[in-house]
Amino acid sequence: MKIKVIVTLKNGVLDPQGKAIQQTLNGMGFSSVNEVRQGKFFEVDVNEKDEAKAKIKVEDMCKKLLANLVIENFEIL
Amino acid sequence: MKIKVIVTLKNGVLDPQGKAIQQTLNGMGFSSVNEVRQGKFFEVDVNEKDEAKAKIKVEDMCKKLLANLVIENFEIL
Amino acid sequence: MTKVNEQVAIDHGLKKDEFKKICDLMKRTPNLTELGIFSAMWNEHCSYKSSRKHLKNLHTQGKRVIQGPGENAGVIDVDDEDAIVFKIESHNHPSFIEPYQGAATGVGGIMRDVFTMGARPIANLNSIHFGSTQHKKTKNLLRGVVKGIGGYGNCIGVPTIGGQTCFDESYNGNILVNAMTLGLVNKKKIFYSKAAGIGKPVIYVGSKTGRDGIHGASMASAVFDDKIEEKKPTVQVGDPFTEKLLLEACLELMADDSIISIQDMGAAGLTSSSVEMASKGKLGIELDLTKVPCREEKMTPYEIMLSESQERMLIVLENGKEENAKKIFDKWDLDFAVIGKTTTSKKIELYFDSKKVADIPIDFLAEDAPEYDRKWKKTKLPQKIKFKKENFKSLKINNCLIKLLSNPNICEKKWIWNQYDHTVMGDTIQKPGGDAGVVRIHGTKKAVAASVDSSATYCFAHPLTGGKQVVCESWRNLISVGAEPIAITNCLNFGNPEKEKNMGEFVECVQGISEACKYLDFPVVSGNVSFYNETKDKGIKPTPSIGGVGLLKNYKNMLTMDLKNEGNVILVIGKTEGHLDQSVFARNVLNEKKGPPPEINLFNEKNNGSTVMKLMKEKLILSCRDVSLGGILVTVAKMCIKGKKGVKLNKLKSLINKFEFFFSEDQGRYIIEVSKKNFKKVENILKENSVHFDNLGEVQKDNYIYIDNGKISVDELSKHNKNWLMEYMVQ
Amino acid sequence: MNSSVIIFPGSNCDRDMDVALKKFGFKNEMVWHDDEQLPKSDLIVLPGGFSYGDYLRCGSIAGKSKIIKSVIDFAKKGGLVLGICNGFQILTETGLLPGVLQQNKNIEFICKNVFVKVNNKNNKYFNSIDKDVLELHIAHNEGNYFCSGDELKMLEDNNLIAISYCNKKGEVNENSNPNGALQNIAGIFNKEKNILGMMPHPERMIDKFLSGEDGSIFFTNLLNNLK
Ligand SMILES: Nc1ncnc2c1ncn2[C@@H]1O[C@H](COP(=O)(O)OP(=O)(O)O)[C@@H](O)[C@H]1O
Ligand SMILES: [Mg+2]
Repeated sequence: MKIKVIVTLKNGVLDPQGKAIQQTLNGMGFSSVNEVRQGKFFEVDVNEKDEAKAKIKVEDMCKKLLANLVIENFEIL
Repeated sequence: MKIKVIVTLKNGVLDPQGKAIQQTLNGMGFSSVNEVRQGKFFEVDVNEKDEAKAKIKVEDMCKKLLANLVIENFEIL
Repeated sequence: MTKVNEQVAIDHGLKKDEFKKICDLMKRTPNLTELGIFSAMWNEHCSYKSSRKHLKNLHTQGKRVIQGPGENAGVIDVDDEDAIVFKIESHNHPSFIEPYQGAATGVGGIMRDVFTMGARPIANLNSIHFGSTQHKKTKNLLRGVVKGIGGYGNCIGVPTIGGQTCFDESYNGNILVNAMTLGLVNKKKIFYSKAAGIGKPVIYVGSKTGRDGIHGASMASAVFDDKIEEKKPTVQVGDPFTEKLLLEACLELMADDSIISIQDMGAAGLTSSSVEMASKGKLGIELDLTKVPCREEKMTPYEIMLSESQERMLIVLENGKEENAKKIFDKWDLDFAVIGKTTTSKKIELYFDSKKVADIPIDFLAEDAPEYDRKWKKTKLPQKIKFKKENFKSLKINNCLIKLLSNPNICEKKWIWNQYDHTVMGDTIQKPGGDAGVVRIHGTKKAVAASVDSSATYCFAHPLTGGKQVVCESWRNLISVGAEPIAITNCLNFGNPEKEKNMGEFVECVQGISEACKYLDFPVVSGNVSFYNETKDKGIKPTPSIGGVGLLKNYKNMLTMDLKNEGNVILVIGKTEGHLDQSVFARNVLNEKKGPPPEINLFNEKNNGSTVMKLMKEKLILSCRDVSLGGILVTVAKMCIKGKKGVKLNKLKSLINKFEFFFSEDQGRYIIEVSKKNFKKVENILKENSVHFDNLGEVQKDNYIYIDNGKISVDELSKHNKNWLMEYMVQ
Repeated sequence: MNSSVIIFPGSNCDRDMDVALKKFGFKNEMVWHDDEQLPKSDLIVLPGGFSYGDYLRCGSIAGKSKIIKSVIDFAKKGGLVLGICNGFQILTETGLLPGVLQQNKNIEFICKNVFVKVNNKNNKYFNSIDKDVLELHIAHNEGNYFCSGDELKMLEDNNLIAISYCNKKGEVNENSNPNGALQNIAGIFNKEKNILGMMPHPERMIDKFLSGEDGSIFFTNLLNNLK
């Protein structure tokens, strides 16, 4: 079973990459872009048939490895 | 209006990060993890009220900058 | 499986006659896997079919040459137990499609070539060529390529100590990315690719095999079933982390004598590595492809043989050493599989699911590969341009100098090398920005210098002269940092060899390279040819890149270009004839793009260089730089900028006008700084050796260059020189 | 004095650190990440490089390695732990030091000399260094230090910002900040000041033919303070 996770920077945490992308987009003529925030996406394939159980496992992985809770939030899709 | 995008590596394209993460998770005791693929997530804030229009713009941005179509696919959420 | 016929062969990039020759040799029609193998081995990249005839004329001998062309990399003797392994290689086409990954895998590939021979990489360099700075793709390509080169080299932990960056519209549709690596090896522990012994295990190590980079042309669409999209050839993605592990694991295994032969899987992956090992050892090889570690499901023998997945090696081991070897690769978390053995058959025999899927005599793939004597056209030496007085009338020296210092091809490339880790390994004693990078041989008094050079403008105007010139420039750059030039590697980037003009450029450049190498005793020990650098019929300018390597017996005698002390005298070594044709000044200030490149006089070149080396041995030179693009004044300005000093220039005694004197690009020249005290001694040595020199002026404490009755601020010049690229990239 | 340098897969300044430590008189041992026990040491060094390819987040995977538990124990007992560059990233990922090292503000790798101001000399690392400004070398892609407001306050209140990027004169300002780090932070201590994480590489500045010699000052002083 494949579980999808999105990890994003917390509000207030600077996102240099997002900022650079926004500027590049503006420079390319996409002047209506106000802000870009970049995050990570994971697809975790777990050996588990029960979706709820799989998600609990992945949540644990997020807390222990996939996200750095000092600066990041995660969301399981 | 904020539009969310996920960019993933095409099937068959090597994902060294994903592989390293999977091995680490296995090593940490998450033995049921078969595979991890890592991608990118973007939240693009566009000055545009109409969702459909905003999405068309973001699609264009994906093609021109956010995704490298040689190795990546993108999906607008 | 698809039935092979002439059309399928053509789709694989083979010519009709070539397909016929294959069928004749085999006395049957090959199956698809076999055809794939032929197409890979017989293509230009592996067979050198258009270039082989001419490469034979290169000068490859020398007293320090341990291994010349023909191995994974060349090897030279640098005294004691030490040898340097080095090579340059192109990754042009992939970098244009995907600059980051293309450049990164280029760096990965060349490093593998070097550590395959048992050497630990100690320095990287790169030569990169982009289209016009006005072209819309240039900036992104440059950014991506630099990130890719840095991304790979930085991660492995090998310093990038130098390189070269050019912009010219002929690369608009076809950038060049040439990567060079130097490695250090103990002379007695060099590993080669020649297999030996019968029944020896053939080992696959490194990353798993995926469907990366399987040649577009060779993907006959009929091979695919319903999942065509999924199987489309993909760009190779580099994994520097795995390469670092592979490097450490290979060096660990090389510590004893388990390895008989080793070969990295580069272009044409498993095919070329296995065939080359067998061919060199005059043996056969048998592989069971079911055993190859695969990353993707249902890979066919065809795909396994043609995959260009990165970070893989093929090894022939001594019997009984498998277990110990496996332990090492396990420790480093790498795949390890015994996939076959050497045989007496002199054939490559492949099995898959217990069925034989290919059976080809090795000779058919290697020795019997086609060799062409392609038609070529000589380039006539262009007429010299007569520059008239009026041309110079309205020009001001100051403005010209500023214009040249901020020219994209002359300006400082700090924006690039700041992104490369150039100090890791703790032995970089000359960083990028000088004439050559210099790294110490760890733990010794010695150091090696390396530089990469090309001059496509000269080569385009007259390939024979251009070929000689690049070699000479490389030789000068090494001497300028105090090294004794030893040998070169060359990456020959050219257009379509099937066109007589392009083939002619190739033939004559090679001839020029060869003549200069022979005369200067500066042999070629390795290299690579990249043809078909053209888009929509428009080819690049002929661009041989020369990677030169030199030795400093005592690194404390290294020279740098920054001016040292006020009151010292500055000399130009070599005669200034005032040749402006093809100079940056002529092309960009006078807007004159015709004429012959500066002439190469090999006698003077050698005499001037050797004499400069003599002066160095006597410790008479305080700073040094060769005169290249932009001529004398640009060179002096750069020395001022680096040293934060000024110079008072003497009144010209020359017969030519000042623009010709200051901006011409005559060859074989150096600028040196000597103390007043030693001036007489220096003068005597130069005279004894019949070396022409001019006394240019004197180093000033204040930051100005005084010319005639005016002066230019060095800070101002520095700003123009340093800012151009930074500003271009942030715009 | 005994030191240990930990090697992770992808470490690449391990040898450089070994060379530097030995040059200034440490007896150094290299320790493999998969080992569980540390040799007897007065100093543990987590070297620079790209442990695990910098995948996921720099230092995150190394933070889960076998040896790291022993390093944490060693540190908690007051042992000296020095993390350089990737080592600093690992220290933040394990929680031994607060905050995180994000990508450089200009999203480019930076390799160059910088100046840093030594803010606190009341510790084993900088005690009795007479200079207030050192010239050191950086080479990183993720050196942009960030932490929460509370953490920053804690660092400031306890004078735990070990070194800050500055100019030649010692002025800490925007222009002397190479990577966007919060308050120009180049290195920090834990509360007890036995753990130091810093981005600059003193091991690359240990003789006059290299980028400079201020690294020599750092190591000589460190050894003296441990004696
Ligand atoms: N792509 C690059 N990578 C690393 N260093 C570079 C690169 N391009 C230029 N440089 C540095 O800039 C120096 C100056 O370049 P150039 O003016 O062409 O020197 P030269 O004329 O002596 O060959 C090079 O020797 C090299 O150290
Ligand atoms: Mg030069």
